Amino acid sequence: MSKELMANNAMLNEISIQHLDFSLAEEVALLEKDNEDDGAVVTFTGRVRNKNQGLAVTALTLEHYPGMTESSLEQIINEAKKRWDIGRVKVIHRVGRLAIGEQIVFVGITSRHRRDAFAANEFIMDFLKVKAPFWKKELTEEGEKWLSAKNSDSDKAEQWS
Amino acid sequence: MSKELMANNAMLNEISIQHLDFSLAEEVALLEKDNEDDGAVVTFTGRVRNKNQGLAVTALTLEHYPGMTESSLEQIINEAKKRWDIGRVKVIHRVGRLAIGEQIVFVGITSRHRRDAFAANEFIMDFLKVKAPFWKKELTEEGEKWLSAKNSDSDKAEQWS
Amino acid sequence: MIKIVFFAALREQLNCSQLSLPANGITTVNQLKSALIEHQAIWQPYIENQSLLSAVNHQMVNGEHMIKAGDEVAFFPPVTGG
Amino acid sequence: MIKIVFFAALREQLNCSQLSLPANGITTVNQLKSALIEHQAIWQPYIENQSLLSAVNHQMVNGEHMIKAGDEVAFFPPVTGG
Repeated sequence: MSKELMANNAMLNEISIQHLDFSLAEEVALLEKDNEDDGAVVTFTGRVRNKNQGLAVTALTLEHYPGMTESSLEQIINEAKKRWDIGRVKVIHRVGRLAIGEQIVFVGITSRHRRDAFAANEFIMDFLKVKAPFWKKELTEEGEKWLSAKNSDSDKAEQWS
Repeated sequence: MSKELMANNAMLNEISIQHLDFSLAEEVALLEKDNEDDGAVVTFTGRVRNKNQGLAVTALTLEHYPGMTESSLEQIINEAKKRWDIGRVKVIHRVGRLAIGEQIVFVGITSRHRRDAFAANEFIMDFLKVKAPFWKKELTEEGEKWLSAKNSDSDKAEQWS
Repeated sequence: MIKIVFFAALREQLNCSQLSLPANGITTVNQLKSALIEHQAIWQPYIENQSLLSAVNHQMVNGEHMIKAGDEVAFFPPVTGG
Repeated sequence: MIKIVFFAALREQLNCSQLSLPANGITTVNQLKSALIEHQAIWQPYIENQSLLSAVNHQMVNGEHMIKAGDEVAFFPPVTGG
Protein backbone atom coordinates (compact mmCIF):
# COMPACT_ATOMS: atom_id res chain seq x y z
CA MET A 1 0.00 0.00 0.00
CA SER A 2 1.33 3.47 -0.82
CA LYS A 3 2.24 5.84 1.98
CA GLU A 4 -0.54 8.18 0.91
CA LEU A 5 -3.15 5.45 1.01
CA MET A 6 -1.98 4.38 4.46
CA ALA A 7 -2.21 7.96 5.70
CA ASN A 8 -5.73 8.21 4.26
CA ASN A 9 -6.76 4.98 5.92
CA ALA A 10 -5.32 6.13 9.24
CA MET A 11 -7.31 9.36 8.95
CA LEU A 12 -10.54 7.52 8.13
CA ASN A 13 -10.03 5.27 11.12
CA GLU A 14 -9.65 8.22 13.47
CA ILE A 15 -13.36 9.04 13.43
CA SER A 16 -16.30 6.75 14.02
CA ILE A 17 -19.97 7.78 14.17
CA GLN A 18 -21.88 4.72 15.30
CA HIS A 19 -25.08 3.41 16.85
CA LEU A 20 -23.29 0.58 18.64
CA ASP A 21 -21.49 0.89 21.95
CA PHE A 22 -17.67 0.82 22.05
CA SER A 23 -15.09 -0.79 24.30
CA LEU A 24 -12.67 1.58 26.04
CA ALA A 25 -10.16 -1.24 26.47
CA GLU A 26 -10.22 -2.16 22.76
CA GLU A 27 -9.88 1.44 21.65
CA VAL A 28 -6.90 2.05 23.93
CA ALA A 29 -5.31 -1.25 22.84
CA LEU A 30 -5.53 -0.06 19.22
CA LEU A 31 -4.00 3.31 20.10
CA GLU A 32 -1.10 1.55 21.83
CA LYS A 33 -0.60 -1.31 19.33
CA ASP A 34 2.91 -1.30 17.76
CA ASN A 35 3.32 2.16 19.25
CA GLU A 36 6.41 2.11 21.47
CA ASP A 37 7.25 5.77 20.93
CA ASP A 38 4.31 7.22 22.81
CA GLY A 39 4.50 6.82 26.57
CA ALA A 40 1.29 8.73 27.34
CA VAL A 41 -2.36 7.92 26.64
CA VAL A 42 -5.18 10.26 27.70
CA THR A 43 -8.80 9.25 27.25
CA PHE A 44 -12.06 11.10 27.72
CA THR A 45 -15.34 9.22 27.95
CA GLY A 46 -18.68 10.97 28.19
CA ARG A 47 -21.79 9.15 29.41
CA VAL A 48 -25.51 9.89 29.64
CA ARG A 49 -26.19 11.49 33.02
CA ASN A 50 -29.36 10.88 34.98
CA LYS A 51 -30.07 14.58 35.39
CA ASN A 52 -29.94 17.73 33.34
CA GLN A 53 -30.88 21.22 34.50
CA GLY A 54 -32.60 19.61 37.48
CA LEU A 55 -34.88 17.28 35.48
CA ALA A 56 -34.62 13.51 35.73
CA VAL A 57 -33.59 12.11 32.35
CA THR A 58 -34.53 8.57 31.37
CA ALA A 59 -33.10 8.36 27.84
CA LEU A 60 -31.53 10.37 25.07
CA THR A 61 -31.79 10.45 21.28
CA LEU A 62 -28.82 11.75 19.34
CA GLU A 63 -29.34 13.18 15.87
CA HIS A 64 -26.49 14.20 13.58
CA TYR A 65 -25.74 15.57 10.10
CA PRO A 66 -24.05 12.71 8.25
CA GLY A 67 -21.07 13.87 6.22
CA MET A 68 -20.69 17.22 7.94
CA THR A 69 -20.14 15.46 11.26
CA GLU A 70 -17.12 13.61 9.92
CA SER A 71 -15.66 16.62 8.14
CA SER A 72 -16.04 18.89 11.17
CA LEU A 73 -14.36 16.31 13.43
CA GLU A 74 -11.57 15.86 10.88
CA GLN A 75 -10.93 19.62 10.90
CA ILE A 76 -10.83 19.69 14.70
CA ILE A 77 -8.40 16.75 14.83
CA ASN A 78 -6.15 18.33 12.18
CA GLU A 79 -6.06 21.58 14.13
CA ALA A 80 -5.10 19.64 17.29
CA LYS A 81 -2.27 17.93 15.38
CA LYS A 82 -0.96 21.31 14.25
CA ARG A 83 -0.97 22.67 17.78
CA TRP A 84 0.45 19.73 19.71
CA ASP A 85 2.92 16.92 19.17
CA ILE A 86 0.53 14.00 19.36
CA GLY A 87 0.68 10.44 18.05
CA ARG A 88 -2.57 8.60 17.44
CA VAL A 89 -6.09 9.94 17.77
CA LYS A 90 -9.48 8.28 17.98
CA VAL A 91 -12.84 10.02 18.24
CA ILE A 92 -16.05 8.01 18.59
CA HIS A 93 -19.49 9.56 18.85
CA ARG A 94 -22.64 7.53 19.16
CA VAL A 95 -25.99 8.42 17.59
CA GLY A 96 -29.54 7.11 18.03
CA ARG A 97 -31.23 6.20 21.28
CA LEU A 98 -29.10 5.90 24.43
CA ALA A 99 -30.05 4.94 28.00
CA ILE A 100 -28.78 6.47 31.26
CA GLY A 101 -25.16 5.57 31.95
CA GLU A 102 -24.42 4.58 28.35
CA GLN A 103 -21.25 5.86 26.71
CA ILE A 104 -21.85 8.74 24.24
CA VAL A 105 -18.42 9.95 23.24
CA PHE A 106 -14.79 8.85 23.39
CA VAL A 107 -11.61 10.76 22.63
CA GLY A 108 -8.30 8.91 22.95
CA ILE A 109 -4.88 10.40 22.24
CA THR A 110 -1.31 9.13 22.55
CA SER A 111 1.79 11.30 22.79
CA ARG A 112 5.42 11.21 23.83
CA HIS A 113 4.87 13.82 26.52
CA ARG A 114 1.69 13.81 28.57
CA ARG A 115 1.03 17.53 28.31
CA ASP A 116 0.32 17.26 24.56
CA ALA A 117 -2.20 14.43 24.96
CA PHE A 118 -4.03 16.24 27.79
CA ALA A 119 -4.28 19.54 25.92
CA ALA A 120 -5.23 18.01 22.55
CA ASN A 121 -7.89 15.81 24.15
CA GLU A 122 -9.57 18.71 25.94
CA PHE A 123 -9.28 20.89 22.81
CA ILE A 124 -11.02 18.25 20.67
CA MET A 125 -13.83 17.85 23.22
CA ASP A 126 -14.29 21.63 23.54
CA PHE A 127 -14.62 22.08 19.77
CA LEU A 128 -16.69 18.94 19.25
CA LYS A 129 -19.18 20.49 21.69
CA VAL A 130 -19.61 23.69 19.67
CA LYS A 131 -18.76 22.72 16.07
CA ALA A 132 -19.77 19.11 15.39
CA PRO A 133 -23.39 18.82 14.21
CA PHE A 134 -24.95 16.61 16.88
CA TRP A 135 -28.17 17.34 18.72
CA LYS A 136 -29.50 15.70 21.87
CA LYS A 137 -33.17 15.17 22.60
CA GLU A 138 -33.82 14.14 26.17
CA LEU A 139 -36.69 12.06 27.41
CA THR A 140 -37.47 13.61 30.81
CA GLU A 141 -40.27 13.32 33.31
CA GLU A 142 -41.84 16.29 31.47
CA GLY A 143 -41.65 14.63 28.03
CA GLU A 144 -39.24 14.94 25.12
CA LYS A 145 -37.08 18.07 25.03
CA TRP A 146 -34.32 19.22 22.71
CA LEU A 147 -31.33 20.15 24.81
CA SER A 148 -30.40 23.82 24.58
CA ALA A 149 -26.80 24.80 23.93
CA LYS A 150 -24.83 26.16 26.86
CA ASN A 151 -22.95 29.46 26.71
CA SER A 152 -20.27 27.90 28.90
CA ASP A 153 -19.43 25.56 26.02
CA SER A 154 -18.80 28.45 23.61
CA ASP A 155 -16.66 30.12 26.25
CA LYS A 156 -14.50 27.00 26.62
CA ALA A 157 -13.86 26.77 22.88
CA GLU A 158 -13.00 30.47 22.71
CA GLN A 159 -10.34 30.07 25.38
CA TRP A 160 -8.15 28.18 22.89
CA SER A 161 -7.91 31.07 20.43
CA MET B 1 -20.63 0.89 58.45
CA SER B 2 -20.33 4.50 59.70
CA LYS B 3 -20.04 7.33 57.19
CA GLU B 4 -16.55 8.08 58.46
CA LEU B 5 -15.41 4.49 58.00
CA MET B 6 -16.85 4.43 54.49
CA ALA B 7 -15.01 7.65 53.64
CA ASN B 8 -11.79 6.14 55.00
CA ASN B 9 -12.25 3.02 52.95
CA ALA B 10 -12.91 5.05 49.83
CA MET B 11 -9.72 7.00 50.46
CA LEU B 12 -7.66 3.84 50.96
CA ASN B 13 -8.99 2.43 47.71
CA GLU B 14 -7.97 5.52 45.77
CA ILE B 15 -4.27 4.63 45.80
CA SER B 16 -2.60 1.40 44.81
CA ILE B 17 1.14 0.75 44.67
CA GLN B 18 1.57 -2.66 43.10
CA HIS B 19 3.93 -5.01 41.28
CA LEU B 20 1.15 -6.52 39.18
CA ASP B 21 -0.23 -5.01 36.01
CA PHE B 22 -3.70 -3.40 36.00
CA SER B 23 -6.64 -3.39 33.63
CA LEU B 24 -7.74 -0.01 32.31
CA ALA B 25 -11.22 -1.39 31.58
CA GLU B 26 -11.66 -2.72 35.13
CA GLU B 27 -10.45 0.48 36.73
CA VAL B 28 -12.79 2.63 34.64
CA ALA B 29 -15.67 0.23 35.31
CA LEU B 30 -15.09 0.70 39.07
CA LEU B 31 -14.97 4.49 38.69
CA GLU B 32 -18.29 4.40 36.83
CA LYS B 33 -20.06 1.74 38.91
CA ASP B 34 -23.26 3.04 40.57
CA ASN B 35 -22.09 6.51 39.59
CA GLU B 36 -24.82 8.10 37.47
CA ASP B 37 -23.99 11.65 38.57
CA ASP B 38 -20.66 11.94 36.81
CA GLY B 39 -20.89 12.16 33.03
CA ALA B 40 -17.16 12.60 32.43
CA VAL B 41 -14.25 10.20 32.90
CA VAL B 42 -10.67 11.20 32.09
CA THR B 43 -7.85 8.67 32.27
CA PHE B 44 -4.10 8.97 31.96
CA THR B 45 -1.97 5.89 31.38
CA GLY B 46 1.82 6.03 31.27
CA ARG B 47 3.85 3.23 29.73
CA VAL B 48 7.55 2.31 29.49
CA ARG B 49 8.98 3.91 26.34
CA ASN B 50 11.63 2.24 24.23
CA LYS B 51 13.90 5.28 24.29
CA ASN B 52 15.09 7.89 26.76
CA GLN B 53 17.49 10.72 26.06
CA GLY B 54 18.45 8.95 22.83
CA LEU B 55 19.42 5.61 24.43
CA ALA B 56 17.55 2.39 23.67
CA VAL B 57 15.89 1.14 26.86
CA THR B 58 15.16 -2.56 27.32
CA ALA B 59 13.67 -2.60 30.82
CA LEU B 60 13.04 -0.50 33.89
CA THR B 61 13.18 -1.05 37.65
CA LEU B 62 11.00 1.13 39.84
CA GLU B 63 11.99 1.69 43.47
CA HIS B 64 9.77 3.54 45.95
CA TYR B 65 9.59 4.60 49.60
CA PRO B 66 6.74 2.56 51.10
CA GLY B 67 4.51 4.61 53.38
CA MET B 68 5.68 7.99 52.14
CA THR B 69 4.53 7.11 48.62
CA GLU B 70 0.96 6.59 49.79
CA SER B 71 0.89 9.66 52.01
CA SER B 72 2.32 11.92 49.31
CA LEU B 73 -0.23 10.67 46.76
CA GLU B 74 -3.01 11.14 49.31
CA GLN B 75 -1.97 14.76 49.83
CA ILE B 76 -1.89 15.38 46.08
CA ILE B 77 -5.36 13.84 45.62
CA ASN B 78 -6.78 15.86 48.51
CA GLU B 79 -5.39 19.06 47.04
CA ALA B 80 -6.99 18.18 43.67
CA LYS B 81 -10.32 17.62 45.43
CA LYS B 82 -10.08 21.04 47.05
CA ARG B 83 -9.37 22.75 43.74
CA TRP B 84 -11.87 20.99 41.47
CA ASP B 85 -15.33 19.48 41.70
CA ILE B 86 -14.43 15.88 41.03
CA GLY B 87 -16.16 12.60 41.83
CA ARG B 88 -14.06 9.46 42.09
CA VAL B 89 -10.30 9.16 41.85
CA LYS B 90 -7.96 6.24 41.31
CA VAL B 91 -4.17 6.38 41.18
CA ILE B 92 -2.15 3.23 40.46
CA HIS B 93 1.65 3.15 40.31
CA ARG B 94 3.62 0.02 39.63
CA VAL B 95 6.95 -0.85 41.21
CA GLY B 96 9.58 -3.49 40.49
CA ARG B 97 10.83 -4.60 37.08
CA LEU B 98 8.89 -3.51 33.98
CA ALA B 99 9.45 -4.28 30.30
CA ILE B 100 9.06 -1.93 27.30
CA GLY B 101 5.42 -1.06 26.61
CA GLU B 102 4.21 -2.11 30.08
CA GLN B 103 1.87 0.18 31.96
CA ILE B 104 3.56 2.14 34.78
CA VAL B 105 0.99 4.57 36.05
CA PHE B 106 -2.76 5.19 35.85
CA VAL B 107 -4.82 8.18 36.97
CA GLY B 108 -8.59 7.99 36.51
CA ILE B 109 -11.04 10.71 37.51
CA THR B 110 -14.78 11.17 37.14
CA SER B 111 -16.63 14.49 37.31
CA ARG B 112 -19.90 16.12 36.37
CA HIS B 113 -18.18 18.58 34.05
CA ARG B 114 -15.26 17.45 31.93
CA ARG B 115 -13.07 20.46 32.67
CA ASP B 116 -12.66 19.39 36.32
CA ALA B 117 -11.60 15.84 35.47
CA PHE B 118 -9.10 17.04 32.85
CA ALA B 119 -7.49 19.61 35.14
CA ALA B 120 -7.39 17.38 38.24
CA ASN B 121 -5.91 14.48 36.27
CA GLU B 122 -3.08 16.57 34.84
CA PHE B 123 -2.51 18.21 38.24
CA ILE B 124 -2.15 14.83 39.95
CA MET B 125 0.29 13.59 37.30
CA ASP B 126 2.35 16.80 37.46
CA PHE B 127 2.71 16.55 41.25
CA LEU B 128 3.19 12.78 41.29
CA LYS B 129 6.19 13.41 39.01
CA VAL B 130 7.90 15.80 41.43
CA LYS B 131 6.60 14.81 44.89
CA ALA B 132 5.92 11.08 45.05
CA PRO B 133 9.01 9.08 46.06
CA PHE B 134 9.54 6.78 43.07
CA TRP B 135 12.83 6.30 41.24
CA LYS B 136 13.42 4.69 37.86
CA LYS B 137 16.51 2.74 36.94
CA GLU B 138 16.76 2.00 33.25
CA LEU B 139 18.49 -0.93 31.64
CA THR B 140 19.97 0.58 28.46
CA GLU B 141 22.45 -0.58 25.86
CA GLU B 142 25.12 1.13 28.04
CA GLY B 143 24.12 -0.70 31.23
CA GLU B 144 21.97 0.25 34.24
CA LYS B 145 21.38 3.96 34.82
CA TRP B 146 19.30 5.86 37.36
CA LEU B 147 17.09 8.26 35.50
CA SER B 148 17.83 11.91 36.25
CA ALA B 149 14.99 14.26 37.13
CA LYS B 150 13.91 16.74 34.46
CA ASN B 151 13.65 20.47 35.13
CA SER B 152 10.62 20.54 32.82
CA ASP B 153 8.76 18.42 35.39
CA SER B 154 9.37 20.93 38.20
CA ASP B 155 8.26 23.71 35.86
CA LYS B 156 4.98 21.92 35.13
CA ALA B 157 4.18 21.48 38.82
CA GLU B 158 5.00 25.13 39.52
CA GLN B 159 2.51 26.30 36.92
CA TRP B 160 -0.34 25.22 39.19
CA SER B 161 0.64 27.57 42.02
CA MET C 1 -31.25 23.81 -7.83
CA ILE C 2 -30.11 24.24 -4.25
CA LYS C 3 -30.53 21.36 -1.81
CA ILE C 4 -31.66 22.50 1.64
CA VAL C 5 -31.61 20.33 4.78
CA PHE C 6 -32.94 21.00 8.29
CA PHE C 7 -32.01 19.29 11.55
CA ALA C 8 -33.16 18.71 15.11
CA ALA C 9 -35.70 21.15 16.65
CA LEU C 10 -35.82 23.18 13.42
CA ARG C 11 -36.66 20.09 11.37
CA GLU C 12 -39.57 19.42 13.74
CA GLN C 13 -40.74 23.06 13.77
CA LEU C 14 -40.81 23.16 9.95
CA ASN C 15 -41.99 19.57 9.71
CA CYS C 16 -39.52 19.22 6.86
CA SER C 17 -36.11 17.59 6.67
CA GLN C 18 -35.15 18.36 3.07
CA LEU C 19 -36.30 20.35 0.03
CA SER C 20 -34.93 21.89 -3.16
CA LEU C 21 -35.34 25.41 -4.51
CA PRO C 22 -34.26 26.82 -7.87
CA ALA C 23 -30.99 28.74 -7.57
CA ASN C 24 -32.36 31.65 -9.71
CA GLY C 25 -31.33 34.94 -8.17
CA ILE C 26 -30.17 33.39 -4.87
CA THR C 27 -26.53 34.25 -4.26
CA THR C 28 -26.20 34.32 -0.44
CA VAL C 29 -27.41 32.31 2.54
CA ASN C 30 -29.51 35.29 3.67
CA GLN C 31 -31.22 35.43 0.26
CA LEU C 32 -31.95 31.72 0.54
CA LYS C 33 -33.57 32.35 3.95
CA SER C 34 -35.87 34.96 2.35
CA ALA C 35 -36.73 32.52 -0.43
CA LEU C 36 -37.62 29.87 2.16
CA ILE C 37 -39.98 32.30 3.92
CA GLU C 38 -41.55 33.19 0.57
CA HIS C 39 -41.93 29.46 -0.05
CA GLN C 40 -43.66 28.89 3.32
CA ALA C 41 -44.78 32.00 5.17
CA ILE C 42 -45.38 30.12 8.45
CA TRP C 43 -41.67 29.24 8.56
CA GLN C 44 -40.72 32.88 9.12
CA PRO C 45 -40.22 32.90 12.93
CA TYR C 46 -38.13 29.73 12.81
CA ILE C 47 -35.98 30.76 9.84
CA GLU C 48 -35.41 34.21 11.32
CA ASN C 49 -34.39 32.80 14.73
CA GLN C 50 -31.14 34.60 15.57
CA SER C 51 -29.49 31.54 17.04
CA LEU C 52 -29.94 29.46 13.87
CA LEU C 53 -26.69 28.16 12.35
CA SER C 54 -26.04 27.53 8.67
CA ALA C 55 -23.60 25.36 6.74
CA VAL C 56 -22.82 25.25 3.03
CA ASN C 57 -21.38 21.98 1.72
CA HIS C 58 -20.68 20.86 5.32
CA GLN C 59 -18.85 24.04 6.36
CA MET C 60 -20.37 26.43 8.91
CA VAL C 61 -20.86 29.84 7.31
CA ASN C 62 -22.54 33.16 8.04
CA GLY C 63 -25.44 34.85 6.23
CA GLU C 64 -23.26 36.66 3.68
CA HIS C 65 -21.71 33.43 2.44
CA MET C 66 -22.13 32.99 -1.36
CA ILE C 67 -24.08 30.01 -2.66
CA LYS C 68 -24.63 28.59 -6.15
CA ALA C 69 -26.62 25.89 -7.90
CA GLY C 70 -25.65 22.40 -6.70
CA ASP C 71 -24.74 23.50 -3.18
CA GLU C 72 -26.10 21.74 -0.11
CA VAL C 73 -27.21 24.27 2.48
CA ALA C 74 -28.09 23.21 6.03
CA PHE C 75 -29.90 25.10 8.78
CA PHE C 76 -29.90 23.91 12.38
CA PRO C 77 -29.98 25.04 16.02
CA PRO C 78 -26.78 25.36 18.07
CA VAL C 79 -25.18 21.92 18.39
CA THR C 80 -25.39 19.91 21.62
CA GLY C 81 -23.24 16.80 21.12
CA GLY C 82 -20.47 15.39 23.28
CA MET D 1 17.58 7.07 68.30
CA ILE D 2 16.83 8.44 64.85
CA LYS D 3 16.03 6.02 62.03
CA ILE D 4 17.65 7.04 58.74
CA VAL D 5 16.77 5.55 55.33
CA PHE D 6 18.37 6.04 51.90
CA PHE D 7 16.90 5.39 48.48
CA ALA D 8 17.80 4.85 44.83
CA ALA D 9 21.19 6.14 43.57
CA LEU D 10 22.07 7.46 47.06
CA ARG D 11 21.42 4.04 48.62
CA GLU D 12 23.82 2.51 46.10
CA GLN D 13 26.47 5.22 46.54
CA LEU D 14 26.48 4.77 50.33
CA ASN D 15 25.96 1.02 50.04
CA CYS D 16 23.47 1.40 52.89
CA SER D 17 19.69 1.40 52.96
CA GLN D 18 19.04 2.02 56.65
CA LEU D 19 20.83 2.87 59.90
CA SER D 20 20.16 4.41 63.31
CA LEU D 21 22.03 7.16 65.11
CA PRO D 22 21.58 8.43 68.67
CA ALA D 23 19.47 11.60 68.74
CA ASN D 24 21.88 13.31 71.20
CA GLY D 25 22.47 16.89 70.18
CA ILE D 26 20.86 16.47 66.74
CA THR D 27 17.96 18.91 66.35
CA THR D 28 17.81 19.62 62.59
CA VAL D 29 18.12 17.72 59.32
CA ASN D 30 21.36 19.60 58.55
CA GLN D 31 22.85 18.52 61.89
CA LEU D 32 21.89 14.94 61.09
CA LYS D 33 23.74 15.26 57.76
CA SER D 34 26.89 16.37 59.64
CA ALA D 35 26.51 13.45 62.04
CA LEU D 36 26.26 11.05 59.07
CA ILE D 37 29.50 12.45 57.59
CA GLU D 38 31.19 12.08 60.99
CA HIS D 39 29.90 8.51 61.08
CA GLN D 40 31.31 7.73 57.58
CA ALA D 41 33.74 10.29 56.16
CA ILE D 42 33.57 8.79 52.65
CA TRP D 43 29.83 9.64 52.51
CA GLN D 44 30.58 13.35 52.49
CA PRO D 45 30.26 14.11 48.74
CA TYR D 46 26.98 12.18 48.50
CA ILE D 47 25.40 13.63 51.65
CA GLU D 48 26.44 17.17 50.65
CA ASN D 49 25.02 16.80 47.13
CA GLN D 50 22.92 19.96 46.63
CA SER D 51 20.13 18.13 44.79
CA LEU D 52 19.53 15.66 47.67
CA LEU D 53 16.00 15.70 49.08
CA SER D 54 15.01 14.91 52.65
CA ALA D 55 11.81 13.78 54.35
CA VAL D 56 10.93 13.52 58.03
CA ASN D 57 8.19 11.05 58.91
CA HIS D 58 7.16 10.85 55.22
CA GLN D 59 6.94 14.63 54.67
CA MET D 60 9.42 16.42 52.44
CA VAL D 61 11.30 19.04 54.49
CA ASN D 62 14.29 21.37 54.16
CA GLY D 63 17.58 21.34 56.10
CA GLU D 64 16.34 23.55 58.93
CA HIS D 65 13.48 21.21 59.78
CA MET D 66 13.54 20.09 63.45
CA ILE D 67 13.94 16.42 64.27
CA LYS D 68 13.75 14.45 67.49
CA ALA D 69 14.29 10.94 68.79
CA GLY D 70 11.94 8.42 67.18
CA ASP D 71 11.71 10.27 63.86
CA GLU D 72 12.27 8.53 60.55
CA VAL D 73 14.46 10.66 58.30
CA ALA D 74 14.89 9.81 54.62
CA PHE D 75 17.44 11.08 52.10
CA PHE D 76 17.04 10.52 48.38
CA PRO D 77 17.71 11.98 44.92
CA PRO D 78 15.03 13.95 43.02
CA VAL D 79 12.12 11.63 42.28
CA THR D 80 11.53 10.19 38.80
CA GLY D 81 8.26 8.28 38.92
CA GLY D 82 5.21 8.53 36.69
